[in-house]
Amino acid sequence: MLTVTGLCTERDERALFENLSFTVNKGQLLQITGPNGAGKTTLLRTLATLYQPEAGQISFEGRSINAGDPNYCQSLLYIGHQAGIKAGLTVKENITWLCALQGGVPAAAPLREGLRALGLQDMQHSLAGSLSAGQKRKVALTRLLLTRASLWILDEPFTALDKASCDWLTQCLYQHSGAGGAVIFTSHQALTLEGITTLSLGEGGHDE
Amino acid sequence: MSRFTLAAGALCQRELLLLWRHKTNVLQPLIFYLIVMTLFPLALGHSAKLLARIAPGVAWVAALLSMLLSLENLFAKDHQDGSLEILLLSPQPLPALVLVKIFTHWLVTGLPIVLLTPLMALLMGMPDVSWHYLMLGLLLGTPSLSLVGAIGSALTVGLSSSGVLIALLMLPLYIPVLIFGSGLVVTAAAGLPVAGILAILGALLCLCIALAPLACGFALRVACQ
Amino acid sequence: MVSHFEQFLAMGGYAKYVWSAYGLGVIVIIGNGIYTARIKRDAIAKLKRRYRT
Amino acid sequence: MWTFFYKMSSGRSFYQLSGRFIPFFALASMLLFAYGLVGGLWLAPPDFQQGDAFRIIYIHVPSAFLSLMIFSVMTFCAVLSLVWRIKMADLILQVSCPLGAWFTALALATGSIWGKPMWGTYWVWDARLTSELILLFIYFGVIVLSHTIPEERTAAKASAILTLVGFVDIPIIHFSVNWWNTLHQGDTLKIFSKSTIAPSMLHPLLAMIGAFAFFYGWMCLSRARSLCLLKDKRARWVEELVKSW
Repeated sequence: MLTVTGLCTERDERALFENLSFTVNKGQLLQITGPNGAGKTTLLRTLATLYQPEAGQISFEGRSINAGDPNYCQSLLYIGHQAGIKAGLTVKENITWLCALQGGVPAAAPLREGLRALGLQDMQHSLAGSLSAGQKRKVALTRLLLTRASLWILDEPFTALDKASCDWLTQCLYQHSGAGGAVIFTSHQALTLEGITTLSLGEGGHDE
Repeated sequence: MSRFTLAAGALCQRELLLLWRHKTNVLQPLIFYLIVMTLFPLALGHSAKLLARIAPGVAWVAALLSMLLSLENLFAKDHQDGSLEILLLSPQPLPALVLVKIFTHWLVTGLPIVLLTPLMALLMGMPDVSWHYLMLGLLLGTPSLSLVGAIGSALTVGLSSSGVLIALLMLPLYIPVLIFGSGLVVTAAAGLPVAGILAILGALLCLCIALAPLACGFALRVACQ
Repeated sequence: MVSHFEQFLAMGGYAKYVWSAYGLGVIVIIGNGIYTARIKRDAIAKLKRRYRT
Repeated sequence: MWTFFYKMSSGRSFYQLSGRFIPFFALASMLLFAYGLVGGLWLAPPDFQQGDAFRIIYIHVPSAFLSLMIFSVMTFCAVLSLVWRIKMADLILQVSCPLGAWFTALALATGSIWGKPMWGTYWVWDARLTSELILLFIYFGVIVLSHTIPEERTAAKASAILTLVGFVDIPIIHFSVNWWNTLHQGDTLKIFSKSTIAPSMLHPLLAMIGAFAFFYGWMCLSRARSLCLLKDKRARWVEELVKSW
């Protein structure tokens, strides 16, 4: 689904990784591991075409992509460190504009079901600014339920989540990869996930 | 409804909702405009002839400065809470979404200034024929000010205090609009035909509409690196 | 008999303007030349320090 | 031609390439300076209308020409950097921006000094002087922007975008300032219009323009060379070079 060849990126005068090449195919769960500052977030942002690499080629389903490629963005869902939630809007408004920008506006039923799955249904009309970091993260994660994107790129999705939400998220990842999608994510917690491949970005960023 | 109008509508609604919830941010530029317009007669004395002569220039400079005030956090807030990345990663063309954002910004800051012109004409004692032209000039000119200012705001999105910096960066681009805007009223007052100047203001507006969102899109992609 | 040199310096009465303009020109040209040399010297010093230690 | 730009993109080849151009630029600019100054100050007869004050033209016109030429070079580098992502183009843009600002300031200063004997005042809102002043603001904008953005790569790209926007703006400013000048037609006497100039006055002027241009090339390339070394200080070719000094 996604092939990366010869990727090398510099971050303030330091070469993060030198010609890193790997492929992500359908149904794969790829976890990027490595010490802090090894360039995990930069790699994810490069894959999401937010960060321009010094050299290298990223191709999605055979076609090489560059920033703002419409059909690549169509099938990509990126959730970064910040949840992308506007503090001035309510939870429901936030989700509607997030999904509208990404693709179709969610119908009322899946939206309500998604919120209930994450235990946010009673906070639907409260301002996002009044939510805790974990709740904001969950509001961002509801997009996972409502999107049709096949490739998910999640940056530290498990941070600030309670136990129940972590299980829900793992369940969600498995369900998505089972349905033929791919997930690339980073996480610091010791995960007990089986069937995932890892890419370590220690020194040299070689593919395990 | 096509995907794009859906996304554009949602973005426009989101912007207006946010501005509606923080009304003070909206009122600040207008109050600044009113203050400047009342200060000048107090500073220069109330002789009608003098005031009428300087009114168009003062109105334009005050409009330009008050729009600058609200430009600073046009993109900065989105950059802080991460929604700028979602804008970049949307399948819809980025310049079009940026144009929607700039349009809502103009609706909230530029349009009120245009609607305030009759009041300003009263304050500054402008003869009634010339304030029609001032209003028309502002209607054509303030969107270009908004579009050009958005480029400055996009270039300085990552920086903390970028108010004055935007003014410095975009000053050369404001000058043609300022010249033709205030020139319009002067030629109208002198009774000369004004069709040419209106055409030039319109041409500047079309140029800004065509190029400014492109430059903004580029600058935002660069700022998010 | 005003020697040819004084007459040249007088610049037909506009000496003040012509020579101040040329003075500014010299300042800009020589100033930038010196600044370039300084950039080069600093760069070489910094690199030497980096690779000599 | 295309290989030339590709070679420019790697630090090492840029360093060697510019090393060959610099001596030629330096020699050419010094020779042309000598000829231009001698020609301009001694050989050219005084102007029948302005007397010897017209000799300021030999500093004013070349620096005004250079301020526009440097901005075109910067725009060309901006396109190279944004479209083809040639790293050295960012360097040349960053380096030639202060030079352009210096020459614009020089053009403004000599222009106003020239105005004193003609009109008795140092500053006159003449169309060309005003456009030169606004061009100086564009230069300041690019310099300030490239120095305020902390991250070096973003700063380079942002100033490239601002240069392109500025480039689009220059003709518009020229047109609108001329129109504005005729609108408020004051007592400005057209002193800058190029009256038919005698060949003996013209040759030193062309020589001075060439001298200024080569001087800019010399300064720009040698500064870019030093910064290029600093930029690639981790590269091996820089290490060998430093060891060989």
